[in-house]
Amino acid sequence: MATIVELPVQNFEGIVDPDWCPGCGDFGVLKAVKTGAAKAGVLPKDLVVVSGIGCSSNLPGYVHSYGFHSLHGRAVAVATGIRLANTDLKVVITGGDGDGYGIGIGHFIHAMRRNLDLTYVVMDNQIYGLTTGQASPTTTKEARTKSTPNGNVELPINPLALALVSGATYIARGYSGEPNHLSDLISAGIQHKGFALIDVFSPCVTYNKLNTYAFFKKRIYKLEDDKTYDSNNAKTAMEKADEWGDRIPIGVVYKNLQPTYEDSEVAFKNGPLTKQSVNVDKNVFGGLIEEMM
Amino acid sequence: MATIVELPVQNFEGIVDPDWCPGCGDFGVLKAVKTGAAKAGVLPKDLVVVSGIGCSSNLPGYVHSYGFHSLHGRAVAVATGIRLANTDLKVVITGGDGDGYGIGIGHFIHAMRRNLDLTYVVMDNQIYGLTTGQASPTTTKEARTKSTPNGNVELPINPLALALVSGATYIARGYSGEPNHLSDLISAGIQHKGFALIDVFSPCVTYNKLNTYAFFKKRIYKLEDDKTYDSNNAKTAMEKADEWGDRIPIGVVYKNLQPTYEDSEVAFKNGPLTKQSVNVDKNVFGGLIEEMM
Amino acid sequence: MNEVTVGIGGAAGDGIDKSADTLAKSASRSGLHAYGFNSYQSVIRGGHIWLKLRLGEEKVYSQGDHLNALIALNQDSIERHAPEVEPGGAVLFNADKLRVNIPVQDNVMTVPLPIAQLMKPFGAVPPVMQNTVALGALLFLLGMEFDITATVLADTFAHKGKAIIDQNVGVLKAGYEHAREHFVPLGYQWKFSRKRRPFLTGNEAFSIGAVAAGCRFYSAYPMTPASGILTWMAEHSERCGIVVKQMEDELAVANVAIGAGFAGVRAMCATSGGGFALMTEAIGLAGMIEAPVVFIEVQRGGPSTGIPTKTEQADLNQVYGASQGDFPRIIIAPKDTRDCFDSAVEAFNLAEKYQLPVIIVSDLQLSEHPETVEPEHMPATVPIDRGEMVTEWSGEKGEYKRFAFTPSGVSPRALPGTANTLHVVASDEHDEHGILISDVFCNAAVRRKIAEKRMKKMDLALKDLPAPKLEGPADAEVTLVGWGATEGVIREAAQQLNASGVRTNQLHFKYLLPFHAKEATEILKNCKRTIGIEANATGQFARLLRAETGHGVHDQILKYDGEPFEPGTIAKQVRGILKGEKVSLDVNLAEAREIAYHHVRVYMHEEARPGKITKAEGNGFGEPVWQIEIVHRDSGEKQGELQVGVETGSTYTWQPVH
Amino acid sequence: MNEVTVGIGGAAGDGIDKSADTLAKSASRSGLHAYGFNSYQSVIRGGHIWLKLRLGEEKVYSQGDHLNALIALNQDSIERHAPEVEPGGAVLFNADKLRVNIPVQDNVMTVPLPIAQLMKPFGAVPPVMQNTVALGALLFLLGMEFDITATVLADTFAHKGKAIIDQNVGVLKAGYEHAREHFVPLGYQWKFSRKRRPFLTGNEAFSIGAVAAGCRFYSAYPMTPASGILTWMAEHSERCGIVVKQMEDELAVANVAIGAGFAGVRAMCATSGGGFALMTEAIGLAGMIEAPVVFIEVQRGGPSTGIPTKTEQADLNQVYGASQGDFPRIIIAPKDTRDCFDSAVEAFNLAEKYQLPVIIVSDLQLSEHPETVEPEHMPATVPIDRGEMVTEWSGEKGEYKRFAFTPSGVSPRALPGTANTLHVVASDEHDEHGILISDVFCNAAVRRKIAEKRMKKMDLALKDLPAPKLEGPADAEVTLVGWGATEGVIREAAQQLNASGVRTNQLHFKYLLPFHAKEATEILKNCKRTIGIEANATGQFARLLRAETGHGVHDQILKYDGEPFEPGTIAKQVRGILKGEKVSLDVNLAEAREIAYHHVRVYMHEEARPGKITKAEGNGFGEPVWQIEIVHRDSGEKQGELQVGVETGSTYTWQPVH
Ligand SMILES: Cc1ncc(C[n+]2csc(CCOP(=O)(O)OP(=O)(O)O)c2C)c(N)n1
Ligand SMILES: Cc1ncc(C[n+]2csc(CCOP(=O)(O)OP(=O)(O)O)c2C)c(N)n1
Ligand code: SF4
Ligand code: SF4
Ligand SMILES: [Mg+2]
Ligand SMILES: [Mg+2]
Repeated sequence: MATIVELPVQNFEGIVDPDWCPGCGDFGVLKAVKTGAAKAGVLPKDLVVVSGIGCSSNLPGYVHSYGFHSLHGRAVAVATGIRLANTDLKVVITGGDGDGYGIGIGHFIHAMRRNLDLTYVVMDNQIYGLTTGQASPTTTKEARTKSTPNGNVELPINPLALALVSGATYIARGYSGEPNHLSDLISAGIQHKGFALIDVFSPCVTYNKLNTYAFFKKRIYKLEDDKTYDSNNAKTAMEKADEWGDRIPIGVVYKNLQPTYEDSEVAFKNGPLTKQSVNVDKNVFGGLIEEMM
Repeated sequence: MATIVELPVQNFEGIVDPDWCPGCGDFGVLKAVKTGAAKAGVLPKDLVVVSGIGCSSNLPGYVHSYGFHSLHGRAVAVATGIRLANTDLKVVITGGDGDGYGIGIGHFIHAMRRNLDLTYVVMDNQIYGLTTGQASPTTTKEARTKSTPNGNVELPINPLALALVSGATYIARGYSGEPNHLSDLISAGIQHKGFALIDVFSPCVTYNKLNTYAFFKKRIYKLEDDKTYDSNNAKTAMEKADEWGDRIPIGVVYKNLQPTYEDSEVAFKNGPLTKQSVNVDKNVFGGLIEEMM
Repeated sequence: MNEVTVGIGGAAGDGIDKSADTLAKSASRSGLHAYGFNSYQSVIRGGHIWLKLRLGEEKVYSQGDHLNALIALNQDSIERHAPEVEPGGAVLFNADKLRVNIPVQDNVMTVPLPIAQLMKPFGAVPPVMQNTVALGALLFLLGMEFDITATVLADTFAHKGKAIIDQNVGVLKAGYEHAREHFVPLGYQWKFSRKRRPFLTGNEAFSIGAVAAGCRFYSAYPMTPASGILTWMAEHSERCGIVVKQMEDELAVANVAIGAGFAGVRAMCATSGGGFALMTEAIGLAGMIEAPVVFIEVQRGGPSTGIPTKTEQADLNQVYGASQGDFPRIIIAPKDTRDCFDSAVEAFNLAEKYQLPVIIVSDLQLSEHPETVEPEHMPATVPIDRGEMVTEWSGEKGEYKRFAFTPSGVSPRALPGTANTLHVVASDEHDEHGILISDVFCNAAVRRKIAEKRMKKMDLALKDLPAPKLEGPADAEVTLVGWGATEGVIREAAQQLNASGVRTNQLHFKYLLPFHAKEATEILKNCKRTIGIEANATGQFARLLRAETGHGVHDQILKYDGEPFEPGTIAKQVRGILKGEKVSLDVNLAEAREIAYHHVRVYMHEEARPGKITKAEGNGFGEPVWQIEIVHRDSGEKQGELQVGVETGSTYTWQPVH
Repeated sequence: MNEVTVGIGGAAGDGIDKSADTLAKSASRSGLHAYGFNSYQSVIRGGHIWLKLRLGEEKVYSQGDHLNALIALNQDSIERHAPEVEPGGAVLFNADKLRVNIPVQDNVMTVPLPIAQLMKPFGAVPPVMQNTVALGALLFLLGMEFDITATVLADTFAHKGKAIIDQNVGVLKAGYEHAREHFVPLGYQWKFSRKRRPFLTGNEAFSIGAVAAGCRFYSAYPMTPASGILTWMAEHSERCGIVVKQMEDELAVANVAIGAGFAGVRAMCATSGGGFALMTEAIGLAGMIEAPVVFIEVQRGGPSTGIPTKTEQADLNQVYGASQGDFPRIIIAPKDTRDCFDSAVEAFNLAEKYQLPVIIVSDLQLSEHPETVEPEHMPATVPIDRGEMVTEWSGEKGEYKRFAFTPSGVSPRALPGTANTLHVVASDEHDEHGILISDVFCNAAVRRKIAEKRMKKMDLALKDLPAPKLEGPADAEVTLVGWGATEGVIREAAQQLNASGVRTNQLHFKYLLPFHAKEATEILKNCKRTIGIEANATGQFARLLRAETGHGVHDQILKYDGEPFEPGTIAKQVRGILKGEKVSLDVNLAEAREIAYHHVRVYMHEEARPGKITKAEGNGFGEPVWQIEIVHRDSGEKQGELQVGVETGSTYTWQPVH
């Protein structure tokens, strides 16, 4: 592995100020993404931040790097295309719980089983923020939201457990109230070879009055504090993924090196696709025509 | 629970002969679906079989009942609508692995967390049959298919594990080579209150030369044969879900009674929606207008 | 006509819509008509919200062209809107924080409100209550009755208890009294009819129409500007006995509604452009299996995610081209809020009568702006036609055929649960019984006949729908052609034109598919000069019109900047066209200022604003440029200069002063 | 012209396509031109496959109207196709199992093949090898050279080793020798040019065109009739250095391709109607962020899942209306196989030059039928234009603006990974830099200018594309108007009409958006009588034409039963239209027989077939009916009678004999 040269986080400072509500959890995540990229030593020109649509998905607009603010639910697919086209780029996906676990859950699960080298940071506020407060797939059962005025009747999704059974090779949870811890998780996720999921508690101060800073502050603890915790064990990872109530873990839940998609793609043998000539080899082409005669 | 009056399976005999290849696993599933419905005592007029698109999804056309042969990947959504509209109906979804775990995986996962009273039978042949043999989400790693001539590089999906972490309350696996056993699983799934998944090994004799009858015959064993197996335990269920290799379990992997979606839907307090008048109560309506003045 | 237009400007989260609602309801309870339009941004807090509320003794059809009173809640609002207030009007603002730093027109009263001092007696009240103070002052200035507004507040806060009500009414009173002590009323003399009318948005009218029509199933995925239907439906689901289901995406939304429609309930769903794109495949399914479902597509500024809180009529091509293949479907574009109610009822009837998907096309302006509607136009009892239904079937009639080939193309429909009518519906092509002809039974002759059977229903449906009619003088010099939600604003423009001596009539289309080609051709043939008016960039409806009739429109007024049409602007453009003025796409002075504002907001602190603006030669830019001074907000001192291309609108250079 | 048409009929799984391929390649290696069309069903085994292969010394443009030789692999094929064989032709069949139970035309030779006996010397061979026997016999009858076919087989089975090759050649020889011993050749005298030409489908031509154009990324989800591209691409991915990725659905397919296009590779994806419906939202995204991507939509019979293995041209509305809002995009409908190659190359160039999505519209017939193409028409070196690219940027040039407002509307494109050109692209509306104007920075003026910037590219693109041209006599009595893949069959129909004295010319459209409205209007204005020919039910292209030019077509020939056009049928219909014959939608006798076949297949054992058919009064059915006797397959003994409505096609009653 190449040595990492940390960069000043200022290199990633965007021009535009976020349009989030004062106090929104996403501010902490933004800071952690920039710091995480800096810590991982990625050059701004080699970083592409990809998002869907939602409050959280506005994030790429606030980072000084390349960015692609795509469609609601499609960030993972777009990111896959970028990564496959140019494997010299580091691709970080940022988005919301609705975007990623609701409308986008198909791409999410299928991307994990591909183990492509992508880093996915989900700002999980357990609500649809931008559309002003409807239930999301991680909204707590019985919570009253704009779309569930009589209480939500659906079991929330467990993103960590889903990731565990779907083949993600780096699975972590962060909290936007702990941006340093979070930036370490993101930096490690970027450096991890394979699909990294970082689910982040990022409170929506406007529409989620249940899962607030106070709620998390009381409950979260860091897995790193338990020196005996082995993040390479899928079984205990599943227990941690299921832990929800008075105590909720943050940190690296699971990590495991597996061959990546890139490792087995024959078309990469000559380097990133974007670096290859658009002109076809005449002999190869002649063979294609010959085959049909 | 009402007593069940078993019906003759002939009641469910369709007019049209299946167009499947001779030897296709789906024949056994068809038989088991009809027998399962008969065993569960559902009247043909109260049964709706819903499918997507694929070889397997042609199944509703071969059952004498109501049926809805919908779009590729959308069977679960369509079935949800039918069930919500008329809770007097029993709705059985039948389809393929591509249909359900590929393009349809989002609906699949979200339906499970709703725990709606639906029975989902997936004819898992680990291939795209109807489109003549491309890789499916359950295709074995390294398998050569039409779309992966150099070998499949993606980790197959584990439907049982996904179901376990997503809230399905009845999770079973069957084998089309064991149609009696399978029909019991389906019958129990239909009788189960809540979302029932029955993943069925249903060999594609034309395009899957790996997961053949011989392959399964050698490996499968019935969970029912182990009297100590407790299907109400999520942990051991996950172990069984993960078991793949020389021995592969079939039978009820997990079962657990939880409130269904129907239990908490206030609109059902006057019975199925289809049985309610289309005329609005004048007082209620007057109140709606008054609110806006 | 006796009317007034009030503007309220501020940031998201300032509670502007609530204040406007209180004022509108007060007016409505007095018997005035009201029309509101909220120009807001896709941001939860902050940004710029600009809400206009027009009140009149007679029905008002748009937000109009005027501004008579402004309540400014931030400095931006003063800067941008105070100069628009017309003589005889007033500018109300929080004097504790804001100042009038820009010249206003003659005879415009500035009304600084000492908010803190006025609110002091009420202890710690939330800052949004500054609005209530201003509203109180405004009531006095407009000559509205205090007590009516007090009862509106009492109803609004009924669930919060007496203390809150008293606080609100008290604060309102403080504003009212302050105005009475320090200012003279603006001189409005109202004849209050006292007829109470509901004040509602198009989305609410769709919802209530659906309830009246017996809708029992509503599925949705949140998307501006369609979310209002979900909100209303969810809130009222229990009372109305409707299953309201938020699904995981629009694919699910459409398919779940189709399942419900197939099973026999009246089912509806709604979304906006991007969500509708995801529904298109399902719409073809509904067409193929002949399931009745109502889809609402509320257009917003596109393409793609676009400008989610801005209006546009640019999804017509998408709606028309939804899903592959030829299949029957009906497309309706309601004209106004009342018509949303009617269209919902109609859509359910057409969907069941012809067993097909009906698509209602709305837009942000229609769906989100509130207006008063005559209560008798939204009755509880509406005509309900469920079409040909089979509830019983016996063997004597032969075998039941779900898709029986009939002369009309309509096949009597039996629902699952019915005895002796078992059948399978399929997205694959099928015969009369529903047996597939896509596989071994493939059959070109059967295919031809079932395709014709399905399409036949369109001919019948067309006969059911009223043909378009020319409104206004038959011998008009110019005909304004529009579709959907612009009916009201075009009507007002036509009125202005007729009043100013330009004989104008109006041809407006609500039913887009099937289309009254014959009748429309007949009308268009006799029009002297047609001008198409649409809120999109390519004239999508004019294209449809020419496709159906061979007649295009002679000229077009197209708007695609996200803001709604105003009647005066339309009238002015029509006059220009009639005078033969060429439409220029150059950046005009007002737009140059807007572009400069954009620069200021993105790159500079809040204390700057555009100052002097002059046009100059390009000098190397390949086009002439606007030279725009950027000055200090208060002092007017120059901070730098911006050069903006007159043709392209490109921001070429920014030269700070130092 | 010296030509022959061979038909092969049997069930899926019979290996019919392989035999046809062998024959076609043999012909092609001899220097003949070939055109094949396979009419198959959506079923993996069984069903009815009907493959026609037309061979000629000159280029053949369609499967034609003739049948000179039939290889029947099941009884159905004899019954349905033996009567079509023209005098001088032959019917070959497996005499062990089948019999000619239906009269054939005069001077048609029946060639029973004792398959078992002929194959005996080769031991246990798979049953599909009966085809090879028949092929051997046919080679002799057609006067083709045995050795050439032997080399084709050798190449085909090269990977299976010598034993298999020898077995195949031996079996072929046995058939050949059997025919030589027992039959006389049909008398074809070929001039073999010996020019070798590739024999390939439209899907293969798209693929090879993409390879030549430097495509490096292909994503797909399997869907008939587009899957052929995936198959070819996957097979050749390693050799061509292309990432070929099957995704989880079409939403992913489109978005992954957009990601790749944005990142800088030439990216393509393909699907059919239903899959395309799922891609539409993404196409708007590509338009908005100005990413170059090539989409191929291969139409099949719709609506919905429809008739997946049948051809149609009914997705034009969908493609045209793909995604909400107005945005630039190009739509190309290639005319034939060679044009698929050209269109792929062109599409990549246009996509990058104008930075937009390019949609190629094909159909099942074009994409799946194979034909010979001149090898020099598919060169390895093709023009490549990547458009304005920024590979280096220094601060001196000012800040890089990804969406710089330029007079052309095209903004120089920098790829991620480039220094000093950092930017974010967004589906939300944005300014020149890519900064959102959908939220707090919402700005009507900037919005107007960027919307215009994007749309401007269309004007420029139009100038790049060749205008439509009238082919044939300028003073023609009738002009045949078509689009896309029907060019060849319409060309042949025009040739037939001209030959028979009806002066006919042809106006065919390849570029659908942007559209050469001016040029088309100019041409149409001067046409005496236009007849639109399309494979859909509503005349979608005629509608587009009228929308663009105001000129509709005078008459239409529409086909929507899933089978492809044939030149003779078109010519006959044109003559009918010119004679003023009214088009009837009634079920004709041949169709009544087809409908009866459907009944037999669904409800009766295989040993029945339709017999005598007579037209009768309705007697209570509300329409006249066809009375169709169902008889025993061999004996002709009556089994019962069927009544089918002449107008609706409804199957009213089935009366079994006993
Ligand atoms: C296809 C489509 N459907 C719906 C929307 C509307 N929409 C925008 S953001 C959003 C939800 C955002 O929720 P989440 O991803 O959790 O982000 P948050 O705002 O909470 O950060 C929705 C439904 C859309 N843009 N596109
Ligand atoms: C939107 C859409 N995409 C693609 C297809 C083509 N298609 C039909 S069946 C099928 C796959 C079927 O696989 P599976 O569900 O596993 O069923 P099987 O045939 O194996 O039983 C596909 C991709 C389609 N009908 N619709
Ligand atoms: S609405 Fe919620 S998620 Fe959105 S910006 Fe505000 S606090 Fe953040
Ligand atoms: S292709 Fe496979 S899945 Fe399809 S019918 Fe044949 S054996 Fe069954
Ligand atoms: Mg969220
Ligand atoms: Mg399968």
